[in-house]
Amino acid sequence: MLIKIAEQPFDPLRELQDYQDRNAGMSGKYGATSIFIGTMRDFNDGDVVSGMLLEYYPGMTEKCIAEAVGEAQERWSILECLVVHRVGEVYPNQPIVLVSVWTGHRGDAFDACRFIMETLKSTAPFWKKEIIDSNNVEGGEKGSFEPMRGERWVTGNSNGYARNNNG
Amino acid sequence: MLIKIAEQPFDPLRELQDYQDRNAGMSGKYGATSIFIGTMRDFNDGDVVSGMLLEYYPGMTEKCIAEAVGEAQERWSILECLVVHRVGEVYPNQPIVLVSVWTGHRGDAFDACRFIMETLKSTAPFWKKEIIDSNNVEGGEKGSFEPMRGERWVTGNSNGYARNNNG
Amino acid sequence: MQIKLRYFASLREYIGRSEQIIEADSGVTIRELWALANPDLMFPSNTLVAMNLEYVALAEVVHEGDEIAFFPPVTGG
Amino acid sequence: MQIKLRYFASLREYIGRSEQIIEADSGVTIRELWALANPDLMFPSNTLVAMNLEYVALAEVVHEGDEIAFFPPVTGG
Repeated sequence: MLIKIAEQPFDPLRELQDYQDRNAGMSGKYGATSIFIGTMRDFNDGDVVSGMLLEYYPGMTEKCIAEAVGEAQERWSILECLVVHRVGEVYPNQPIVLVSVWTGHRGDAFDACRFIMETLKSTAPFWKKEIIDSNNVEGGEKGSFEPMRGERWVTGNSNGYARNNNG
Repeated sequence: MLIKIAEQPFDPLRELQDYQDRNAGMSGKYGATSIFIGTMRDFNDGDVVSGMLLEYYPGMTEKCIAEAVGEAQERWSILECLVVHRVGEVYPNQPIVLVSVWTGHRGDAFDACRFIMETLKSTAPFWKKEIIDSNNVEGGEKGSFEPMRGERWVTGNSNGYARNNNG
Repeated sequence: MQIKLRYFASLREYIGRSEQIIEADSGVTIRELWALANPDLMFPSNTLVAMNLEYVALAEVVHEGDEIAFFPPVTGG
Repeated sequence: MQIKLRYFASLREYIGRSEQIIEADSGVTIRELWALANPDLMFPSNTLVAMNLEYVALAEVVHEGDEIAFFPPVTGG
């Protein structure tokens, strides 16, 4: 089991290959691998998004992911599990998250991979601030995450946090 | 959408990379990729399996997979889909099947990938004959699929076909 | 009319051939075709049937040029 | 006793600091700590609370050395 927070862009397929190479002992033992890759899109809610800043809570984030994996290991028969999650400045078409589960049988792989992804999504502390390119916003140039018009916090319930907050 | 029958060993991660490279137009458009890889194990039902012969029905097999993908495309919002399935002589730790679905959102990706895999499994004509290494069987040497003791047809309901068949 | 029959996997081995051409009258069903092709062999339980690459029932009527396939349960993936 | 408070994401920006050390009496709850740390700011709805890297309720009692974090809903993955 490996959980990684990646501060730089990562290649999910290379991570998978490396992990399988490092765990050669499971060769011939696993019959199913279920993999999920989340990738940044260049639009959201009709807006063009040129980048985002992905913030996390070092320590707690890894702990939450490990708990999700641990619960999956209790519920399903899992041989190996790999989770990689990006943080920092992320641009469109860059991978954000990789979850891969190796099992004997496919039902376990499908169930566990989805469970880990959904649990991670709802419990692990990550927050994203999108840089929006829209007609009435001058900001939004790539590479800049300084406060400006055109930024938007995207929260778990799809509402900007600050907008809900009446102090 | 691409469906491939592979008569030789294939590398699922390379297939994924190649497919994404060839479909660069979807860059920035997909937010989710759900991938399933089925891999041959070196045991089954307690027996050591040294290899298998995977037979198919050229034409019908591809058609059944295409119908599974088509139905998934009707039910979920799918950007791209890749299915690769091995046939011929397969050895432990070799990939048997790859299903990958690229979508905007993760729910569609998870649902469609699993649906395609389950539908393929239950409808596409593939049959496997395992070479069993067991104590009371002399045969089973790698590379030979000639009729011998130590072969076992493995069917959809986990019963050997011939054993059920009373003529 | 002439109809092509195909057999796959354990059924092919059991019957001892992978395909055959059957001469039959128009209007014949697949069940009747089986009896013509394998007069000494009851249709085995658990056998699937395809006509022109589509799953069909044994009661299906065949036509000139059809390809009928018989095979055991599938084990895809 | 001394308690470390941390703020993340939009809440950090809203409050204008990422962390602070609060001097509080033993037996204080997180809700009371918030009022000590942000006397002019009602606890914002939709805010999550963690104590020592675990989600907890506002009614939780804090102890010397605890780290309390406040943050908006998460958007993992």
